[in-house]
Amino acid sequence: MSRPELQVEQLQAAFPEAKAEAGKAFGPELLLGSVEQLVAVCEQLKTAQEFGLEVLEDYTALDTGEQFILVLRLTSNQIITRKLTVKVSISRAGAKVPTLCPVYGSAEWYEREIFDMFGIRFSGHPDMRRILLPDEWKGHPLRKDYKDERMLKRPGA
Amino acid sequence: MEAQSKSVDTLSHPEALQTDVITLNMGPQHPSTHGALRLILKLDGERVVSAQPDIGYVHRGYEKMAEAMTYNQYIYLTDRLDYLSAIFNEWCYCLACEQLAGIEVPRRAEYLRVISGELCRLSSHLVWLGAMGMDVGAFTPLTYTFREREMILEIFDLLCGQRMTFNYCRIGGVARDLPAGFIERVRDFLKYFERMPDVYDRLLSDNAIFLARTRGIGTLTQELAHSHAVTGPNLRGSGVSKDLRKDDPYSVYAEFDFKVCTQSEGDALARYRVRVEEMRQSARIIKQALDQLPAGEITAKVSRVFRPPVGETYARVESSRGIQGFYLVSDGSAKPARCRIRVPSFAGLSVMPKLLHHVQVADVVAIMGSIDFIVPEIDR
Amino acid sequence: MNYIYDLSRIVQWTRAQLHWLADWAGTSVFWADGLGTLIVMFVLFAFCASVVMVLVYAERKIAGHMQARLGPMRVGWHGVLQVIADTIKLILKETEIPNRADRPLYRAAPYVVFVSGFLALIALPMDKNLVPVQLNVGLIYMIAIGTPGVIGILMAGWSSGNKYSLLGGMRSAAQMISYEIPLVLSLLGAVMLAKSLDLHTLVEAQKIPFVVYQPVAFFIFLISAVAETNRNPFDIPEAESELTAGFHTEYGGIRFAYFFLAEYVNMFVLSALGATVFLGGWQGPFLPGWCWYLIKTGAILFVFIWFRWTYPRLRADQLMDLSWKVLTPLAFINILVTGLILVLM
Amino acid sequence: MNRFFKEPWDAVLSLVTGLMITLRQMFSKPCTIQYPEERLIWPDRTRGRLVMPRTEAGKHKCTACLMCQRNCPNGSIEIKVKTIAGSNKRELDDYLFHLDRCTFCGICVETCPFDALRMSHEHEIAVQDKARLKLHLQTETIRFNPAWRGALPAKDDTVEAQKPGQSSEERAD
Repeated sequence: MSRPELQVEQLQAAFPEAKAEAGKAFGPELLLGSVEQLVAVCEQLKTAQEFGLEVLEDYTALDTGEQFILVLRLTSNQIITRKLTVKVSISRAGAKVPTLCPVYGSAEWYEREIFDMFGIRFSGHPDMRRILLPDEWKGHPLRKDYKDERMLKRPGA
Repeated sequence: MEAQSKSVDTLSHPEALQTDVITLNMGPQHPSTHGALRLILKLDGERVVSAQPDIGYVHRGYEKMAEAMTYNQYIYLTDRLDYLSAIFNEWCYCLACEQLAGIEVPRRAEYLRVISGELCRLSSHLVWLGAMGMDVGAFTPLTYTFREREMILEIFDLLCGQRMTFNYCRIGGVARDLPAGFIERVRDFLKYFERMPDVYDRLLSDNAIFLARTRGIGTLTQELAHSHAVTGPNLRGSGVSKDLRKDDPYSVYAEFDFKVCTQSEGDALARYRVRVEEMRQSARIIKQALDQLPAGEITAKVSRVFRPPVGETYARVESSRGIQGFYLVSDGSAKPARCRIRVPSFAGLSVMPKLLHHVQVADVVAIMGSIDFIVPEIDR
Repeated sequence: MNYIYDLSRIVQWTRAQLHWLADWAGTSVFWADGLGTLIVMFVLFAFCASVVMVLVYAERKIAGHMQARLGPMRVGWHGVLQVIADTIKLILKETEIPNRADRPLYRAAPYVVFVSGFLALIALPMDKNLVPVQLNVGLIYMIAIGTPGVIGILMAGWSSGNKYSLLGGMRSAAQMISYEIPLVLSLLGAVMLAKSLDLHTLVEAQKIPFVVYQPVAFFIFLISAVAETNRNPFDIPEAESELTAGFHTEYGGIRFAYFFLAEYVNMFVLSALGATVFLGGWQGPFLPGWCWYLIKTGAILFVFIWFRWTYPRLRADQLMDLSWKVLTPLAFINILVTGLILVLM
Repeated sequence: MNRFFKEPWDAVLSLVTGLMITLRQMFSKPCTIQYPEERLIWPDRTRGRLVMPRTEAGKHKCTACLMCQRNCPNGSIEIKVKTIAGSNKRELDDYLFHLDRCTFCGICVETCPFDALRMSHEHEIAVQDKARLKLHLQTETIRFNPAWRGALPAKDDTVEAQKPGQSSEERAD
């Protein structure tokens, strides 16, 4: 049951085109070179016996100002302590990301949320609509350049 | 009563009856949508052809708000994510902050967090149990569970001055030490509570009607659970023994003796049983924590203006609904650059269309009740 | 002996007075009886309304205490006037009709439901000499007159123009039709014992209440009666957690009050029928007959209320299964066994 | 056989057990508290609305350091400061508390370095006019009730400071 944790070397060997690091936050980190690899890498991480990461626990994005970073947290329900963070940078200007829906069921809503909050579109997604905000909402709030005059102004701040 | 009905197969041969599918808009205001969830049901008579949840009615933009608030200010907001088990949100958020800055939390503070956390789990499960009874049409369990929950809320009032929105955890510890008389109060409550799960069992879970309503309904297979990242009691109801308290022990959970409850069936009844058993285990943990409570400080030395170093972290706790996660990115300032909240109900609800396929209208509410989602947490 | 408590004497007296009046006025007895009937109807309506008030109050109080609450406490001593306050509120409320409603049907539905329950009341023997209308097929009349109620519910469900109501109405129709059958079959056992369909004769035949001879039939009757009155655990037509309020989702004000009234009148009628057929009606020692009648009816009503505040709700298909696969065959077996015993003895 | 006799029998039995539970509850004591007449006793730490306790002479401890205003997550505190003529000293001019924004988190009390704020036990604060939710704590006539004690920053009601190694059992007594 308690097979060893994922090793950085093991990951590096399996995915030579990506960069594996010993991450601090959540298991090792796998930095993908390009977003096109995402689906194939995830497919392998999910199905390959030595990884067995069949749960996409969290999938979100990050706006650094220059680019977006997609952050995936993969875990396993069989080897429970096993975890992995996958990151991939994409350009801020209208990057298209392949959808992960065929690999992970939970990706469907996560991707809708990312689209809602960051405006990143996922190609091949079955239902690419806003999920939390109303359909007629302007802008994508979690982008750093998002402005809304209704946001609370604190006195003195 | 046990027998499942074999309906005429009108779904595959609709032309035989000349029937039409009707769209039923369930919610956002409906007695059993547990907040403001909207379900768009397509019905063929009493049978659900498709169900599409529509969320976002309680969206408050918490992830965005974090970017405008200091780390300390944000703690109180996390209470309002999953208001039924608020302490887990605070706890998880503080854990993330502590991981960011590398703060060691004093043992007494960890114990206080565990005690309040498990009390919270109890109260959350109690609300759920009552609501589940309500969903299948029994009114009385609700009032019984609320009576017990009220006692827990009073204990929280004693501890941190609020009944539901505690604002109790702090970065590096907890806000306040135990008040006088707290330990006896909790012990009294636990003594009283000991026999209550049996009462619920006799009133509800052994009841033939309840069994008929929940057994074999909304079966969540393991594959589905993995694929949709279902966590917590729902996952354990499908036979996966995954509990962060046991498997990835954070805080001081490694020091307690408790069982991870699982059921293999994966139906509404299994999820129900898991939660009732979890209540017993939570009571056990609280008892041990009270016995082993160490003395000492309740907060680590943290400067008033919390400025973590540049970096990022992802902290997880096992909340009463599953894995709660906070992803914090720090740019070195006093405000987080990004605060991502991973909530268990979000993934838990995304599996609903699959569970609600071809069930009856009456089962829709039973399944929704058994999944135990909470809408403000989903919408954030 | 119980001269003062014997209500039947009041009836006889009134009747005599009416006849004397007719005599005096020189008209035929027909008019006197007609006037008598009107008075009886009026008294019955008053009786009906007061029974419902007591029932609603009792239900709320019992429910409250069963749920570790107090129930109504504010209006009057321990909330006894709560029902009156609610009634006034309901009467004063604006009655709205949804835009998409089928107006005539929508308006008529509550009264159809109420009238069918109310009319059943007149055949019940409340005391030895206190029977509003004594019919020699009283039992059949009771069953038959209660049936149009389902049409009213169906009307309400259809005409509201609301999908929840529609579902509730359909469920109700299916449920009530299914449960009529075990209900009637369960009563047949008692009829075979008494060899009469006249409720009065049925009661007089019970030196020992029929529930002793017919426990299974009584059990079936109890369950079917709960289902007939659409009460928990068989309240699928109004299933709050699924259909918000089922067939009366769109109703408010006085029309809702009539649905409410009808529900409780139906409950009372079926309990009274059970008390009459199985528990020996007005027969009993010491107390006057109508007291026994009310006590026995009250006992069954308490069971109804007790069920409601204890059990979860069955699903529609499970409900049908229970009726067709369990209760109906059981009732047939009961009739067969009763018949065999009667023939052999 | 099992299916026709045992299972229905068990079902009926389970239903009767349920009935017994509600019946027993019916004759036990209800847990209702009839609110306006009967009230719960609030624990010391209960956080009601913010007040500024003052002495008999009407003096408060606020030095207008703006800590509470800065730390309030909702911006429900607005402080106006004036400088005393002739000196460089700052003094409180107006302490505006927006009750409609307050979430009773108690951070203001916690961060106040001068113990000038308290959260009272006053919780019946509904009003019919929104303007009445703007409170000027400094000029407010409500006297702080010492019986409230409120959510205090002081550790007055906590368990006595424990020495390490002392078991919880001893402390509990």
